[in-house]
Amino acid sequence: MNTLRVLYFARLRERFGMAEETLEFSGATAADLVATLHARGGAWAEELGGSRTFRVAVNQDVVALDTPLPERAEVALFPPVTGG
Amino acid sequence: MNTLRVLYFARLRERFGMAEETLEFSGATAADLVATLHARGGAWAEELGGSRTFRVAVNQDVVALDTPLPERAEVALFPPVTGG
Amino acid sequence: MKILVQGDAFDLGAEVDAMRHGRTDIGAIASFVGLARDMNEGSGVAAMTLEHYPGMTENALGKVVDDACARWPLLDVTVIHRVGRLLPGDPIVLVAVASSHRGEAFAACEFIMDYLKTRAPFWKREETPEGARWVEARASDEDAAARWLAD
Amino acid sequence: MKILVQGDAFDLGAEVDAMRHGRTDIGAIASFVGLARDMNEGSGVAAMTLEHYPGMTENALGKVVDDACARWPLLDVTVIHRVGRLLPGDPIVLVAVASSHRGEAFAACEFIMDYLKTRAPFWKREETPEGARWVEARASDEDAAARWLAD
Repeated sequence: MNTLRVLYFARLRERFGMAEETLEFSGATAADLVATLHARGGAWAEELGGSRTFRVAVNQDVVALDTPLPERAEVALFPPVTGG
Repeated sequence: MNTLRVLYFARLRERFGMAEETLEFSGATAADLVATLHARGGAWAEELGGSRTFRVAVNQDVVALDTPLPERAEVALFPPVTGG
Repeated sequence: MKILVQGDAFDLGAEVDAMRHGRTDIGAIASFVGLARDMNEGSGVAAMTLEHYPGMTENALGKVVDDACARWPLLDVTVIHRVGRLLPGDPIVLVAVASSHRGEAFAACEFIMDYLKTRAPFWKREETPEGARWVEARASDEDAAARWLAD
Repeated sequence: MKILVQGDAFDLGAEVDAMRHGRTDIGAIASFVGLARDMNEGSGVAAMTLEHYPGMTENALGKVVDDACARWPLLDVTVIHRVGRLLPGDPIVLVAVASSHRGEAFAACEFIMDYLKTRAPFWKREETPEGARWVEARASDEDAAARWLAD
Protein backbone atom coordinates (compact mmCIF):
# COMPACT_ATOMS: atom_id res chain seq x y z
CA MET A 1 0.00 0.00 0.00
CA ASN A 2 1.10 3.54 -0.82
CA THR A 3 0.25 6.31 1.66
CA LEU A 4 -0.71 9.38 -0.35
CA ARG A 5 -1.38 12.93 0.74
CA VAL A 6 -4.23 14.14 -1.48
CA LEU A 7 -5.07 17.86 -1.78
CA TYR A 8 -8.14 19.51 -3.30
CA PHE A 9 -8.37 23.12 -4.40
CA ALA A 10 -10.96 25.72 -5.40
CA ARG A 11 -14.25 24.26 -6.70
CA LEU A 12 -13.14 20.69 -5.93
CA ARG A 13 -12.26 21.60 -2.33
CA GLU A 14 -15.70 23.14 -1.89
CA ARG A 15 -17.62 20.33 -3.58
CA PHE A 16 -15.74 17.54 -1.76
CA GLY A 17 -15.97 19.38 1.57
CA MET A 18 -12.31 18.86 2.34
CA ALA A 19 -8.97 20.48 1.54
CA GLU A 20 -6.78 17.47 2.22
CA GLU A 21 -6.84 13.79 3.18
CA THR A 22 -4.38 10.94 3.73
CA LEU A 23 -5.21 7.87 1.67
CA GLU A 24 -3.97 4.28 1.68
CA PHE A 25 -3.78 3.51 -2.02
CA SER A 26 -3.29 0.15 -3.73
CA GLY A 27 -3.39 1.30 -7.39
CA ALA A 28 -0.50 2.32 -9.61
CA THR A 29 -1.33 5.47 -11.57
CA ALA A 30 -3.06 8.82 -11.20
CA ALA A 31 -5.94 7.34 -13.23
CA ASP A 32 -6.32 4.55 -10.64
CA LEU A 33 -6.55 7.17 -7.87
CA VAL A 34 -9.17 9.13 -9.83
CA ALA A 35 -11.20 5.93 -10.32
CA THR A 36 -11.01 5.23 -6.56
CA LEU A 37 -12.25 8.73 -5.74
CA HIS A 38 -14.91 8.64 -8.47
CA ALA A 39 -16.33 5.45 -6.91
CA ARG A 40 -17.28 7.47 -3.81
CA GLY A 41 -20.25 8.78 -5.84
CA GLY A 42 -22.06 12.11 -5.29
CA ALA A 43 -19.91 15.21 -5.91
CA TRP A 44 -16.90 12.90 -6.47
CA ALA A 45 -18.61 11.17 -9.37
CA GLU A 46 -19.92 14.45 -10.78
CA GLU A 47 -16.59 16.28 -10.71
CA LEU A 48 -14.36 13.38 -11.78
CA GLY A 49 -16.78 11.64 -14.17
CA GLY A 50 -15.50 13.28 -17.32
CA SER A 51 -18.00 16.09 -17.88
CA ARG A 52 -15.96 18.62 -15.86
CA THR A 53 -12.33 19.38 -16.53
CA PHE A 54 -9.78 18.88 -13.77
CA ARG A 55 -6.02 18.63 -13.46
CA VAL A 56 -3.84 16.26 -11.42
CA ALA A 57 -0.49 17.32 -9.98
CA VAL A 58 1.95 14.80 -8.51
CA ASN A 59 4.56 16.25 -6.20
CA GLN A 60 3.59 19.71 -7.48
CA ASP A 61 3.90 18.99 -11.21
CA VAL A 62 0.83 18.68 -13.41
CA VAL A 63 0.90 15.19 -14.95
CA ALA A 64 -1.00 13.00 -17.42
CA LEU A 65 -3.43 10.46 -15.92
CA ASP A 66 -1.25 7.48 -16.85
CA THR A 67 1.58 8.73 -14.62
CA PRO A 68 2.59 6.24 -11.88
CA LEU A 69 2.29 7.58 -8.32
CA PRO A 70 5.57 7.43 -6.37
CA GLU A 71 5.66 6.28 -2.74
CA ARG A 72 4.22 8.86 -0.31
CA ALA A 73 3.39 11.20 -3.18
CA GLU A 74 1.62 14.52 -2.70
CA VAL A 75 -1.23 14.40 -5.21
CA ALA A 76 -3.44 17.43 -5.91
CA LEU A 77 -6.72 17.63 -7.86
CA PHE A 78 -7.95 21.02 -9.03
CA PRO A 79 -9.84 22.84 -11.80
CA PRO A 80 -7.96 24.56 -14.64
CA VAL A 81 -6.13 27.56 -13.18
CA THR A 82 -7.52 31.10 -13.38
CA GLY A 83 -4.89 33.37 -11.85
CA GLY A 84 -3.31 36.56 -13.10
CA MET B 1 8.51 85.15 -53.02
CA ASN B 2 7.68 82.89 -50.10
CA THR B 3 9.16 83.73 -46.68
CA LEU B 4 10.10 80.44 -45.02
CA ARG B 5 11.28 79.72 -41.50
CA VAL B 6 13.84 76.92 -41.87
CA LEU B 7 14.99 74.87 -38.87
CA TYR B 8 17.92 72.46 -38.57
CA PHE B 9 18.31 69.80 -35.90
CA ALA B 10 20.95 67.48 -34.47
CA ARG B 11 23.85 66.70 -36.85
CA LEU B 12 22.54 69.14 -39.50
CA ARG B 13 22.33 71.98 -36.95
CA GLU B 14 25.94 71.30 -35.94
CA ARG B 15 27.29 70.94 -39.49
CA PHE B 16 25.45 74.03 -40.83
CA GLY B 17 26.37 76.08 -37.77
CA MET B 18 22.83 77.34 -37.30
CA ALA B 19 19.59 76.20 -35.70
CA GLU B 20 17.27 78.42 -37.73
CA GLU B 21 17.10 80.95 -40.53
CA THR B 22 14.50 82.98 -42.41
CA LEU B 23 14.68 82.50 -46.16
CA GLU B 24 13.13 84.28 -49.15
CA PHE B 25 12.28 81.37 -51.44
CA SER B 26 11.20 81.46 -55.08
CA GLY B 27 10.83 77.73 -55.73
CA ALA B 28 7.75 75.54 -55.31
CA THR B 29 8.58 72.28 -53.53
CA ALA B 30 10.66 70.89 -50.67
CA ALA B 31 13.02 69.51 -53.34
CA ASP B 32 13.54 73.04 -54.72
CA LEU B 33 14.46 74.27 -51.23
CA VAL B 34 16.91 71.39 -50.76
CA ALA B 35 18.51 72.26 -54.15
CA THR B 36 18.85 75.89 -53.06
CA LEU B 37 20.53 74.89 -49.79
CA HIS B 38 22.74 72.28 -51.54
CA ALA B 39 24.06 75.00 -53.87
CA ARG B 40 25.68 76.71 -50.86
CA GLY B 41 28.40 74.02 -51.08
CA GLY B 42 30.59 72.79 -48.18
CA ALA B 43 28.67 71.04 -45.39
CA TRP B 44 25.39 71.88 -47.19
CA ALA B 45 26.45 69.98 -50.29
CA GLU B 46 27.85 67.09 -48.23
CA GLU B 47 24.77 66.62 -46.05
CA LEU B 48 22.14 67.22 -48.72
CA GLY B 49 23.96 65.70 -51.71
CA GLY B 50 22.37 62.28 -51.45
CA SER B 51 25.02 60.24 -49.63
CA ARG B 52 23.57 61.07 -46.17
CA THR B 53 19.96 60.46 -45.20
CA PHE B 54 17.83 63.36 -44.02
CA ARG B 55 14.15 64.11 -43.50
CA VAL B 56 12.10 67.20 -44.36
CA ALA B 57 9.14 68.31 -42.23
CA VAL B 58 6.72 71.00 -43.42
CA ASN B 59 4.68 72.62 -40.70
CA GLN B 60 5.76 69.79 -38.36
CA ASP B 61 4.81 66.86 -40.61
CA VAL B 62 7.46 64.77 -42.35
CA VAL B 63 6.80 65.02 -46.11
CA ALA B 64 8.07 63.69 -49.44
CA LEU B 65 10.44 65.94 -51.39
CA ASP B 66 7.87 66.72 -54.10
CA THR B 67 5.56 68.37 -51.55
CA PRO B 68 4.74 72.03 -52.36
CA LEU B 69 5.72 74.51 -49.65
CA PRO B 70 2.79 76.64 -48.40
CA GLU B 71 3.15 80.37 -47.78
CA ARG B 72 5.20 81.17 -44.67
CA ALA B 73 5.80 77.48 -44.01
CA GLU B 74 7.94 76.22 -41.15
CA VAL B 75 10.34 73.79 -42.83
CA ALA B 76 12.69 71.56 -40.82
CA LEU B 77 15.62 69.44 -42.02
CA PHE B 78 16.98 66.73 -39.74
CA PRO B 79 18.57 63.26 -39.67
CA PRO B 80 16.45 60.13 -39.10
CA VAL B 81 15.19 60.22 -35.52
CA THR B 82 16.86 58.27 -32.71
CA GLY B 83 14.74 58.82 -29.58
CA GLY B 84 13.31 56.40 -27.06
CA MET C 1 15.11 37.10 -10.06
CA LYS C 2 12.36 37.65 -7.53
CA ILE C 3 9.16 35.61 -7.20
CA LEU C 4 6.65 36.37 -4.45
CA VAL C 5 3.14 35.21 -3.54
CA GLN C 6 1.65 37.56 -0.96
CA GLY C 7 -1.55 39.05 0.39
CA ASP C 8 -0.20 42.58 0.58
CA ALA C 9 -0.30 45.13 -2.20
CA PHE C 10 2.89 45.62 -4.22
CA ASP C 11 4.59 48.83 -5.37
CA LEU C 12 5.35 48.83 -9.11
CA GLY C 13 7.63 51.88 -8.92
CA ALA C 14 9.66 50.44 -6.04
CA GLU C 15 10.02 47.05 -7.78
CA VAL C 16 11.24 48.59 -11.04
CA ASP C 17 13.56 50.97 -9.17
CA ALA C 18 15.02 47.98 -7.31
CA MET C 19 15.72 46.25 -10.65
CA ARG C 20 17.61 49.17 -12.15
CA HIS C 21 19.32 50.43 -8.97
CA GLY C 22 23.11 50.64 -9.40
CA ARG C 23 23.02 49.15 -12.91
CA THR C 24 23.88 50.81 -16.22
CA ASP C 25 23.48 47.82 -18.55
CA ILE C 26 19.64 47.73 -18.63
CA GLY C 27 18.16 49.40 -21.70
CA ALA C 28 14.53 48.31 -21.31
CA ILE C 29 12.11 47.36 -18.55
CA ALA C 30 8.72 46.06 -19.68
CA SER C 31 6.18 45.60 -16.93
CA PHE C 32 2.61 44.49 -16.50
CA VAL C 33 0.05 44.97 -13.76
CA GLY C 34 -3.18 42.96 -13.79
CA LEU C 35 -6.08 44.47 -11.85
CA ALA C 36 -9.40 43.23 -10.46
CA ARG C 37 -12.26 44.58 -12.61
CA ASP C 38 -15.82 45.35 -11.56
CA MET C 39 -17.22 43.30 -14.45
CA ASN C 40 -16.55 39.78 -15.76
CA GLU C 41 -18.59 37.59 -18.11
CA GLY C 42 -21.41 40.14 -18.04
CA SER C 43 -21.86 40.27 -14.25
CA GLY C 44 -20.90 42.91 -11.72
CA VAL C 45 -18.13 41.72 -9.40
CA ALA C 46 -18.16 43.14 -5.85
CA ALA C 47 -15.00 41.34 -4.74
CA MET C 48 -12.85 38.32 -5.53
CA THR C 49 -10.85 35.85 -3.51
CA LEU C 50 -7.69 34.29 -4.89
CA GLU C 51 -6.81 30.80 -3.68
CA HIS C 52 -3.50 29.10 -4.53
CA TYR C 53 -1.48 25.93 -3.94
CA PRO C 54 1.35 26.96 -1.62
CA GLY C 55 4.65 25.44 -2.69
CA MET C 56 3.54 24.46 -6.17
CA THR C 57 2.72 28.08 -6.97
CA GLU C 58 6.27 29.27 -6.35
CA ASN C 59 7.67 26.25 -8.25
CA ALA C 60 5.37 26.86 -11.23
CA LEU C 61 6.23 30.58 -11.36
CA GLY C 62 9.92 29.72 -11.10
CA LYS C 63 9.64 27.36 -14.09
CA VAL C 64 7.85 29.98 -16.17
CA VAL C 65 10.59 32.50 -15.39
CA ASP C 66 13.30 29.90 -16.15
CA ASP C 67 11.63 29.20 -19.51
CA ALA C 68 11.61 32.92 -20.32
CA CYS C 69 15.30 33.24 -19.37
CA ALA C 70 16.11 30.29 -21.65
CA ARG C 71 14.38 31.99 -24.60
CA TRP C 72 15.65 35.57 -24.21
CA PRO C 73 18.78 37.20 -22.73
CA LEU C 74 17.10 38.76 -19.69
CA LEU C 75 18.91 40.79 -17.04
CA ASP C 76 16.28 40.53 -14.29
CA VAL C 77 12.69 39.38 -13.71
CA THR C 78 10.25 40.13 -10.89
CA VAL C 79 6.90 38.33 -10.49
CA ILE C 80 4.53 39.14 -7.60
CA HIS C 81 1.07 37.58 -7.37
CA ARG C 82 -1.41 38.43 -4.65
CA VAL C 83 -3.76 35.98 -2.91
CA GLY C 84 -6.73 36.51 -0.59
CA ARG C 85 -9.68 38.85 -0.96
CA LEU C 86 -9.37 41.74 -3.44
CA LEU C 87 -11.73 44.54 -4.47
CA PRO C 88 -12.32 45.98 -7.96
CA GLY C 89 -9.41 48.25 -8.84
CA ASP C 90 -6.95 46.30 -6.68
CA PRO C 91 -3.75 45.14 -8.41
CA ILE C 92 -3.50 41.33 -8.61
CA VAL C 93 -0.27 40.53 -10.39
CA LEU C 94 2.96 42.28 -11.34
CA VAL C 95 5.51 41.08 -13.90
CA ALA C 96 8.58 43.20 -14.69
CA VAL C 97 11.37 42.17 -17.08
CA ALA C 98 14.69 43.95 -17.60
CA SER C 99 16.77 43.43 -20.72
CA SER C 100 19.29 45.24 -22.91
CA HIS C 101 16.73 45.84 -25.69
CA ARG C 102 13.01 46.43 -25.75
CA GLY C 103 11.89 43.60 -28.05
CA GLU C 104 13.13 40.94 -25.63
CA ALA C 105 11.69 42.70 -22.59
CA PHE C 106 8.21 43.01 -24.16
CA ALA C 107 8.20 39.43 -25.46
CA ALA C 108 9.37 37.90 -22.18
CA CYS C 109 6.90 39.95 -20.09
CA GLU C 110 3.96 38.84 -22.24
CA PHE C 111 5.24 35.23 -22.34
CA ILE C 112 5.45 35.11 -18.53
CA MET C 113 1.90 36.48 -18.17
CA ASP C 114 0.53 34.02 -20.76
CA TYR C 115 2.14 31.03 -19.05
CA LEU C 116 1.35 32.25 -15.54
CA LYS C 117 -2.33 32.35 -16.59
CA THR C 118 -2.30 28.69 -17.68
CA ARG C 119 0.33 27.06 -15.45
CA ALA C 120 0.42 28.72 -12.04
CA PRO C 121 -2.09 27.22 -9.56
CA PHE C 122 -4.26 30.22 -8.70
CA TRP C 123 -8.05 30.19 -8.70
CA LYS C 124 -10.41 33.18 -8.59
CA ARG C 125 -13.75 33.16 -6.80
CA GLU C 126 -15.95 36.14 -7.60
CA GLU C 127 -18.74 37.64 -5.51
CA THR C 128 -21.54 38.75 -7.87
CA PRO C 129 -25.20 39.83 -7.36
CA GLU C 130 -26.12 36.25 -8.41
CA GLY C 131 -23.90 34.79 -5.68
CA ALA C 132 -20.30 33.60 -5.49
CA ARG C 133 -18.82 31.66 -8.40
CA TRP C 134 -15.50 30.17 -9.36
CA VAL C 135 -14.10 31.79 -12.49
CA GLU C 136 -13.91 29.28 -15.36
CA ALA C 137 -10.66 28.98 -17.32
CA ARG C 138 -10.75 30.73 -20.71
CA ALA C 139 -9.87 29.05 -23.98
CA SER C 140 -8.34 32.42 -25.00
CA ASP C 141 -5.75 32.05 -22.24
CA GLU C 142 -4.79 28.58 -23.50
CA ASP C 143 -4.53 30.04 -27.01
CA ALA C 144 -2.35 32.91 -25.76
CA ALA C 145 0.08 30.47 -24.14
CA ALA C 146 0.02 28.05 -27.10
CA ARG C 147 1.12 30.68 -29.62
CA TRP C 148 4.62 30.75 -28.06
CA LEU C 149 5.08 27.08 -29.03
CA ALA C 150 5.11 27.95 -32.74
CA ASP C 151 8.08 30.32 -32.48
CA MET D 1 -4.30 60.61 -22.34
CA LYS D 2 -1.12 62.33 -21.17
CA ILE D 3 1.87 63.25 -23.33
CA LEU D 4 4.83 65.08 -21.84
CA VAL D 5 8.31 66.08 -23.01
CA GLN D 6 10.40 67.15 -20.05
CA GLY D 7 13.91 67.35 -18.63
CA ASP D 8 12.98 66.03 -15.21
CA ALA D 9 12.87 62.38 -14.22
CA PHE D 10 9.47 60.68 -14.16
CA ASP D 11 7.93 58.34 -11.57
CA LEU D 12 6.59 55.11 -13.10
CA GLY D 13 4.68 54.11 -9.96
CA ALA D 14 3.00 57.50 -9.64
CA GLU D 15 2.03 57.56 -13.35
CA VAL D 16 0.47 54.09 -13.23
CA ASP D 17 -1.29 54.88 -9.94
CA ALA D 18 -2.73 58.05 -11.52
CA MET D 19 -4.10 55.96 -14.42
CA ARG D 20 -5.91 53.49 -12.22
CA HIS D 21 -6.97 55.86 -9.44
CA GLY D 22 -10.72 55.78 -8.82
CA ARG D 23 -11.35 53.33 -11.70
CA THR D 24 -12.56 49.74 -11.56
CA ASP D 25 -12.81 49.02 -15.31
CA ILE D 26 -9.08 48.60 -16.03
CA GLY D 27 -7.92 44.99 -16.14
CA ALA D 28 -4.41 45.48 -17.53
CA ILE D 29 -1.69 48.11 -17.51
CA ALA D 30 1.35 47.40 -19.69
CA SER D 31 4.23 49.77 -19.28
CA PHE D 32 7.69 50.32 -20.64
CA VAL D 33 10.69 52.27 -19.40
CA GLY D 34 13.67 52.86 -21.70
CA LEU D 35 16.97 53.61 -19.97
CA ALA D 36 20.32 55.09 -20.97
CA ARG D 37 22.92 52.30 -21.20
CA ASP D 38 26.66 52.53 -20.60
CA MET D 39 27.41 50.80 -23.92
CA ASN D 40 26.20 51.32 -27.51
CA GLU D 41 27.62 50.04 -30.80
CA GLY D 42 30.63 48.66 -28.95
CA SER D 43 31.69 51.91 -27.25
CA GLY D 44 31.40 53.04 -23.65
CA VAL D 45 28.93 55.90 -23.23
CA ALA D 46 29.66 58.36 -20.42
CA ALA D 47 26.54 60.49 -21.01
CA MET D 48 24.03 61.36 -23.70
CA THR D 49 22.14 64.48 -24.66
CA LEU D 50 18.65 64.28 -26.16
CA GLU D 51 17.64 67.04 -28.56
CA HIS D 52 14.09 67.40 -29.89
CA TYR D 53 11.91 69.57 -32.13
CA PRO D 54 9.56 71.41 -29.73
CA GLY D 55 6.01 71.47 -31.03
CA MET D 56 6.45 68.75 -33.62
CA THR D 57 7.50 66.28 -30.90
CA GLU D 58 4.22 66.63 -29.02
CA ASN D 59 2.25 66.46 -32.30
CA ALA D 60 4.09 63.34 -33.44
CA LEU D 61 3.61 61.60 -30.09
CA GLY D 62 -0.08 62.57 -30.16
CA LYS D 63 -0.49 61.00 -33.59
CA VAL D 64 1.19 57.78 -32.48
CA VAL D 65 -1.13 57.58 -29.47
CA ASP D 66 -4.17 58.35 -31.68
CA ASP D 67 -3.12 55.56 -34.05
CA ALA D 68 -2.88 53.14 -31.12
CA CYS D 69 -6.33 54.19 -29.84
CA ALA D 70 -7.77 53.60 -33.33
CA ARG D 71 -6.36 50.05 -33.39
CA TRP D 72 -7.20 48.87 -29.87
CA PRO D 73 -9.88 49.74 -27.28
CA LEU D 74 -7.60 51.54 -24.83
CA LEU D 75 -8.76 53.13 -21.57
CA ASP D 76 -5.77 55.43 -21.00
CA VAL D 77 -2.28 56.13 -22.33
CA THR D 78 0.66 58.02 -20.81
CA VAL D 79 3.83 58.88 -22.74
CA ILE D 80 6.68 60.82 -21.13
CA HIS D 81 9.97 61.42 -22.94
CA ARG D 82 12.92 63.20 -21.39
CA VAL D 83 15.26 65.62 -23.16
CA GLY D 84 18.60 67.15 -22.14
CA ARG D 85 21.68 65.46 -20.69
CA LEU D 86 21.26 61.97 -19.19
CA LEU D 87 23.69 59.55 -17.56
CA PRO D 88 23.86 55.76 -17.92
CA GLY D 89 21.08 54.21 -15.84
CA ASP D 90 18.81 57.25 -16.20
CA PRO D 91 15.28 56.56 -17.49
CA ILE D 92 14.64 58.16 -20.91
CA VAL D 93 11.11 57.26 -21.89
CA LEU D 94 7.95 55.93 -20.25
CA VAL D 95 4.92 54.47 -22.04
CA ALA D 96 1.98 53.10 -20.03
CA VAL D 97 -1.23 51.73 -21.56
CA ALA D 98 -4.41 50.77 -19.70
CA SER D 99 -7.01 48.46 -21.20
CA SER D 100 -9.62 45.93 -20.17
CA HIS D 101 -7.50 42.97 -21.27
CA ARG D 102 -3.80 42.27 -21.38
CA GLY D 103 -3.34 41.44 -25.07
CA GLU D 104 -4.43 44.91 -26.14
CA ALA D 105 -2.36 46.64 -23.47
CA PHE D 106 0.83 44.78 -24.45
CA ALA D 107 0.29 45.28 -28.19
CA ALA D 108 -0.49 48.99 -27.89
CA CYS D 109 2.46 49.65 -25.56
CA GLU D 110 4.90 47.98 -27.95
CA PHE D 111 3.29 49.69 -30.97
CA ILE D 112 3.67 53.11 -29.36
CA MET D 113 7.35 52.45 -28.56
CA ASP D 114 8.06 51.17 -32.09
CA TYR D 115 6.45 54.23 -33.73
CA LEU D 116 7.89 56.67 -31.22
CA LYS D 117 11.35 55.34 -32.18
CA THR D 118 10.80 56.07 -35.87
CA ARG D 119 8.41 59.07 -35.92
CA ALA D 120 9.03 61.32 -32.93
CA PRO D 121 11.74 63.94 -33.57
CA PHE D 122 14.30 63.13 -30.87
CA TRP D 123 18.01 62.77 -31.50
CA LYS D 124 20.65 61.28 -29.20
CA ARG D 125 24.20 62.54 -28.96
CA GLU D 126 26.53 60.26 -27.02
CA GLU D 127 29.75 61.14 -25.20
CA THR D 128 32.25 58.30 -25.71
CA PRO D 129 36.01 57.89 -25.12
CA GLU D 130 36.44 58.52 -28.89
CA GLY D 131 34.52 61.82 -28.60
CA ALA D 132 30.89 62.87 -29.00
CA ARG D 133 28.79 61.32 -31.77
CA TRP D 134 25.23 61.48 -33.00
CA VAL D 135 23.52 58.12 -32.74
CA GLU D 136 22.62 56.75 -36.18
CA ALA D 137 19.10 55.47 -36.81
CA ARG D 138 18.84 51.68 -36.77
CA ALA D 139 17.30 49.63 -39.56
CA SER D 140 15.97 47.32 -36.81
CA ASP D 141 13.81 50.18 -35.49
CA GLU D 142 12.33 50.74 -38.96
CA ASP D 143 11.66 47.00 -39.19
CA ALA D 144 10.00 46.99 -35.75
CA ALA D 145 7.61 49.76 -36.80
CA ALA D 146 6.98 48.26 -40.25
CA ARG D 147 5.76 44.94 -38.85
CA TRP D 148 2.56 46.63 -37.57
CA LEU D 149 1.61 47.50 -41.17
CA ALA D 150 1.08 43.84 -42.04
CA ASP D 151 -1.57 43.29 -39.38
